[in-house]
Amino acid sequence: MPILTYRDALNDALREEMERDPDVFLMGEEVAEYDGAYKVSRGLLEEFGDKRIVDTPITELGFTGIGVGAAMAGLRPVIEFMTFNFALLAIDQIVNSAAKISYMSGGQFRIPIVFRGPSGAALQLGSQHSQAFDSWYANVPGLKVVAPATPADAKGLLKSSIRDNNPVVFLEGEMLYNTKGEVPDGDHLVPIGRADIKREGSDVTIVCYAKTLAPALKAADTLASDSGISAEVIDLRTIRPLDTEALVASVRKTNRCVIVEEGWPFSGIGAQLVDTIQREAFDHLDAPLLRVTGADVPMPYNKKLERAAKPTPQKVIEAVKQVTYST
Amino acid sequence: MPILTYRDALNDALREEMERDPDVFLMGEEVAEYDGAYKVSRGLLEEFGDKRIVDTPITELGFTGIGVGAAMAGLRPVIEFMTFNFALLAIDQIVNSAAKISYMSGGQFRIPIVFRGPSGAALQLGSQHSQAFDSWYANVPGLKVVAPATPADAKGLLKSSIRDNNPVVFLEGEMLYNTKGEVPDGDHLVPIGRADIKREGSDVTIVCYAKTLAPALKAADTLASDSGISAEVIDLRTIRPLDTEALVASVRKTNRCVIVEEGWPFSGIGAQLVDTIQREAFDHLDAPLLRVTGADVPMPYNKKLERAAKPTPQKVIEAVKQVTYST
Amino acid sequence: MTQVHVDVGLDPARTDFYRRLLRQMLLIRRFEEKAGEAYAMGQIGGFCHLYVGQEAVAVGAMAALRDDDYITSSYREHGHALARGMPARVVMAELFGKATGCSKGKGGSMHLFDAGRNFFGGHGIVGGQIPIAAGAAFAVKYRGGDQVSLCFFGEAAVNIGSFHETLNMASLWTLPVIFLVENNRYGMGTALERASAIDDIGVRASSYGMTSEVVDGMDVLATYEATMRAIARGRRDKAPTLLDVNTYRFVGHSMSDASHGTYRTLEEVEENKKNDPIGKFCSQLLDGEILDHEEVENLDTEVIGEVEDAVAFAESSPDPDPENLFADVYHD
Amino acid sequence: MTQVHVDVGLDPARTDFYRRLLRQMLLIRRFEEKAGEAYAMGQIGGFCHLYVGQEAVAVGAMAALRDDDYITSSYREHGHALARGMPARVVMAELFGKATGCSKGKGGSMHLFDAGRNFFGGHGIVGGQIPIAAGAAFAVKYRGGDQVSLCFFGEAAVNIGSFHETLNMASLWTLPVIFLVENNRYGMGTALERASAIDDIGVRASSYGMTSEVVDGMDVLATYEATMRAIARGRRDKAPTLLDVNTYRFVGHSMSDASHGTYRTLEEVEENKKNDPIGKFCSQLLDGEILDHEEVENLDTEVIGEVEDAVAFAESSPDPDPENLFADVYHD
Ligand SMILES: Cc1ncc(C[n+]2csc(CCOP(=O)(O)OP(=O)(O)O)c2C)c(N)n1
Ligand SMILES: Cc1ncc(C[n+]2csc(CCOP(=O)(O)OP(=O)(O)O)c2C)c(N)n1
Ligand SMILES: [Mg+2]
Ligand SMILES: [Mg+2]
Repeated sequence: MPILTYRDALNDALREEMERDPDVFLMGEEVAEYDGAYKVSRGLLEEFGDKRIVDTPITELGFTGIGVGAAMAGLRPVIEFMTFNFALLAIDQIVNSAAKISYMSGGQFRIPIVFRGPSGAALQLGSQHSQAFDSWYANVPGLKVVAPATPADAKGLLKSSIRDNNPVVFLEGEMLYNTKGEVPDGDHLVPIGRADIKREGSDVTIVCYAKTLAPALKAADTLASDSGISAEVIDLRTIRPLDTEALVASVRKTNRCVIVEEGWPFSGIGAQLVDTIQREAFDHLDAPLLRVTGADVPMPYNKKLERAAKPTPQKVIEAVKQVTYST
Repeated sequence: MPILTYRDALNDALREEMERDPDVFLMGEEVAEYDGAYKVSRGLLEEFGDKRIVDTPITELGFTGIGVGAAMAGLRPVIEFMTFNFALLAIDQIVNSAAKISYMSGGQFRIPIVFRGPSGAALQLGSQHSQAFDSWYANVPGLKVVAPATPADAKGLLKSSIRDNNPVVFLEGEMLYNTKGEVPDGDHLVPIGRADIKREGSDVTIVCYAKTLAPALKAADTLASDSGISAEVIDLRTIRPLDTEALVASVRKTNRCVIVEEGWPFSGIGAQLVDTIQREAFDHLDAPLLRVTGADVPMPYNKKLERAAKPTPQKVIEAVKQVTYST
Repeated sequence: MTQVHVDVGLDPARTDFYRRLLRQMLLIRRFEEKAGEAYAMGQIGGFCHLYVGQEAVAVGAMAALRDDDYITSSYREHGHALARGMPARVVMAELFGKATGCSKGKGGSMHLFDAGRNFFGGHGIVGGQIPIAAGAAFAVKYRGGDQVSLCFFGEAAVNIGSFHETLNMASLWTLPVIFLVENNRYGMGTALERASAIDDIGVRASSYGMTSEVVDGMDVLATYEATMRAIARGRRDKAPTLLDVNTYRFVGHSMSDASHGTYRTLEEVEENKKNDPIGKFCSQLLDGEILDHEEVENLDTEVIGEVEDAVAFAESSPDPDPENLFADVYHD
Repeated sequence: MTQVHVDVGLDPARTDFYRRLLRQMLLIRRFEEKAGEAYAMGQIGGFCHLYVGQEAVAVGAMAALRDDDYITSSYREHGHALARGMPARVVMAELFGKATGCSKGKGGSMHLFDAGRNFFGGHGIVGGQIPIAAGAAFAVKYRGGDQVSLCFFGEAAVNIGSFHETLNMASLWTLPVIFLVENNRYGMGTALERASAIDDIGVRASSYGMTSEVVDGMDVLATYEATMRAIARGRRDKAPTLLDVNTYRFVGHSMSDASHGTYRTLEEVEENKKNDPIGKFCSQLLDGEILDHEEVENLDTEVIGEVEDAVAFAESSPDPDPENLFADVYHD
């Protein structure tokens, strides 16, 4: 299998879906002539022309609404947010138009649109550029929320998202773009709504997604070698709809669970996982469910403070030790 | 004690704080000449003039930012959203400016601003006008989130919010404005951050706030009379910061808990309460924590569908019976 | 902006067309009157924004469109839906929240949709429909079609960000969209001049290098003609147009707002009612001997019957099945 | 909009003033050069948007302000901070993320703040600072003061909703705010004309009945004079002004963007560098015999020293105490 970066896997997914379906187009700031702020759309302007790779003014609310209208008229827009921080300006159109028009119209319209771009923190970008609103999107019926951690999942899920007949919020990561991994050849599709066990284990379940897969796997390795604790690492891949079955099956087996996410704690994704798991596997739990989250502060700029605010393998290890009562 | 409507209690709070502090002003759509879309600001224009009661164009993003700037310059704005549905257009300023400027500036600026207005569903207003984003605001460090259920709490908490030196998201309810209750005379203040036991009980804790206090109390009455189940009803009053102590104390006593909220389930307020409670009172729980939430759909217009989508006493009763294993 | 005065002398050869316009205006008027009654009786809930007084705008503009053009509107869209040819039955049933409504009772008064007629709704957030309309126009251009996209919104919406962002892109990208401002001079209780730094909305268009026109929205034929000109620009040049269509609502902002008292006087409302678009057009048709009194009476009787039938239909229609609460959130 | 040509013959009596302007421009230039180096060495992280080429805008505009006026800016605000008189030390220390930085190392390059100097930041969301600036002006008027509020933003921000919403309100309410567009012709890689339907930004102001002026932003005195005129309007009439200040950035959008190649040519950049605001002002001062070569050299040596001191200060300053992670989120 070829080794690709996460960035190139996304680029391939876009290219393949645009070749496959003339109704697919990409719109956003700097996606065309600049090849994308993070180069995810590199080469696409050249290949598909400016009808299908569309640079916009800085108007998140406006171009998101244009995407929704185009989708109602039968196209399949892919809207790139330079980062999801800026999508806050567009969230009214995402929530009130994209997510609701199907329901409000009694099902007459479908809105096949993908909102994609990097979410969460990169390195030292400060408070306004380092936010993960994943739980906000996941809160909204009518949206699907996808957040791949690996190049293979990035490609397979983006292709599925573009083919999906619903609005999909597709969360990438600036820190993931350069990461590499094997990506199956051909028309590689990963279904929306299925979690993936990225490492099998028996003593504790570590749930993660996107950027937190790396610290989770690292923690699992260290736990195995240093403490003989066997951690199962589940990568959600899709946040909404949640793969409850996979989660519950793992926790029923391990009886313990730690959830790792990048966002703020209050009513984050992990809070929902705790709710779901304690409800579905109450009698199987040998310890409270613990969460490792971003610190409950706006992201500081200073490198050390920033590191202290992010989930790290060390924090995961500590949480696992706590739930396995091995501290 | 005088009996006031929730609306008049808010009106009194505004009037008293504006009399007390010339830096307090009210800004929003139709707050002045029209006396407020829901008449919360009735009479204030006449009393304070159009310098302090300011009608705005329909520009949620703009006037929210103007409020933030005015707060940085030392004023104490109260920004009314005609409803919090429209605050989605302003959420960038709420999150990226109001909530973060203190932190980003290393504490140099404080932003004493109140964002207030009705949140959640009223009656048959349809999908775009019936939303509770309470959990989104509560997710954000730098914000406080307050949601009173009674006239007395409405008055006391609005006064505290206006005096608070931080941005406060103050969630009211269109369905609450006409409700009546006793309101203490004089300078009645309710501290931010304290839950209130609205009914004592021993078998189960029902947690609620704002509009869900009514179905919670009704359910508790029915449970007492029909099934001999003694429910303790805790009204959060403040969502952020959460009164963890009060919650945990109650659940340690009752060993069972049902959480009632108006919003959508995924990563809602209740999800966070479940997370907190199972962590802090794991060994005291005799049953999984259950939640009664708004249905996981955009709000339908039809009256019966809408009723089916909202938390009701009946749904609370069923959840309580489940956690008390009395079904 | 340019104010174009066209002398639309009535042409007897177009009698059918005129009759259709009058009939549609009457239908909307009678429909709204009934909707008001049904609201008072609790058969319609929530917010209900009537279109009484503005009929000439929807009817004149819509008459200029082709079946394959696109329409987008606000919460005050009953008139647009009817003028587009949506049956009074399905519109009334939607207001009643019934399963037979155009949106299956899930949308309500503010969210009328009709995919088959390219009627893209019914939007409740001020300005929300503006970029959506441009999106439909984007799709037209993408596919090389020659349809136009007509977007209705109130004059108070010109102050909101989405108006600005969209008009700039529509002009920059030459999208075939018509921004039709229904300038009824009030956004709820706020008069235009209390919300806009300048009250000439056409000047706004010049900020985007966009053509604009002031239109007498109490004159159905003037509205029709102006829309035809805008459509020509759209189909031919893919150029957008802003129409500042002056009109007036004879009723309150919504059912919970009095028609006068707080923000406008009874005199002002009465004065404007003298300019009733239906009365005026009727007079024109009678004076021009295009129609006679009896024909007008008959039309009115006809539409009253149609509205009564719509109410009966709505009343006798079932509520949506509770099972359907969770349907339509997602598509396969 | 009006283009005002004022013949600013140099006045020897104002030598101290001119020297201060030149010194500030040199300081910004040298500061930014060092910041670029420190970034390359990993001492500064994240995004870093240099101000090289635009110095005359910050310096000219800021020179017109009083100490009690308000300033708001974007992420490209190092120059504004320095021109406002914030010590190079605390600015550099903030870029280094140190506890001694103006924002205690929590803000970084994009979020410089100085409450004591009414420097309201340093905002990273395009357009985010625009209503905030109007809010400061609102507070001035509320209190009956005569300060003005000066808001810096790029030409690409004029397309975003908050620009539109704010300018309308500022004009409607006659707020003493100056909207200073630093028109460097590009928003990242997008040329003005690829993002704006019209490239004359002054026309936008007319949409709000607002006075505007085109300003040569490569001329520090022209910028100063234009800002003085805008300030007069603000202090006296509380009227807002839009200044379309033409400038050019000689460097990439941020440290990760090449100065040329993708969206503009080397020739274009070189051509514009001939119009270097510092070189030009130097020549003016030398030609007018206001300063001599040695004095200019001395100024440059002085600011280089100041910048080196700032770097040394930043390097030797401590990181914030990890304990402080949770401080400053809330105030008592
Ligand atoms: C973003 C937003 N803010 C506020 C409202 C509440 N609101 C509904 S209609 C309206 C007035 C709109 O006036 P206009 O655009 O002139 O349309 P008209 O009602 O006159 O047809 C307001 C403020 C809303 N629906 N959306
Ligand atoms: C709302 C928003 N969208 C996108 C971005 C990413 N971004 C940062 S700067 C920039 C270009 C801004 O250009 P301009 O306003 O001309 O200012 P300049 O950088 O030229 O000083 C963009 C697109 C952002 N920060 N905020
Ligand atoms: Mg209006
Ligand atoms: Mg620029």
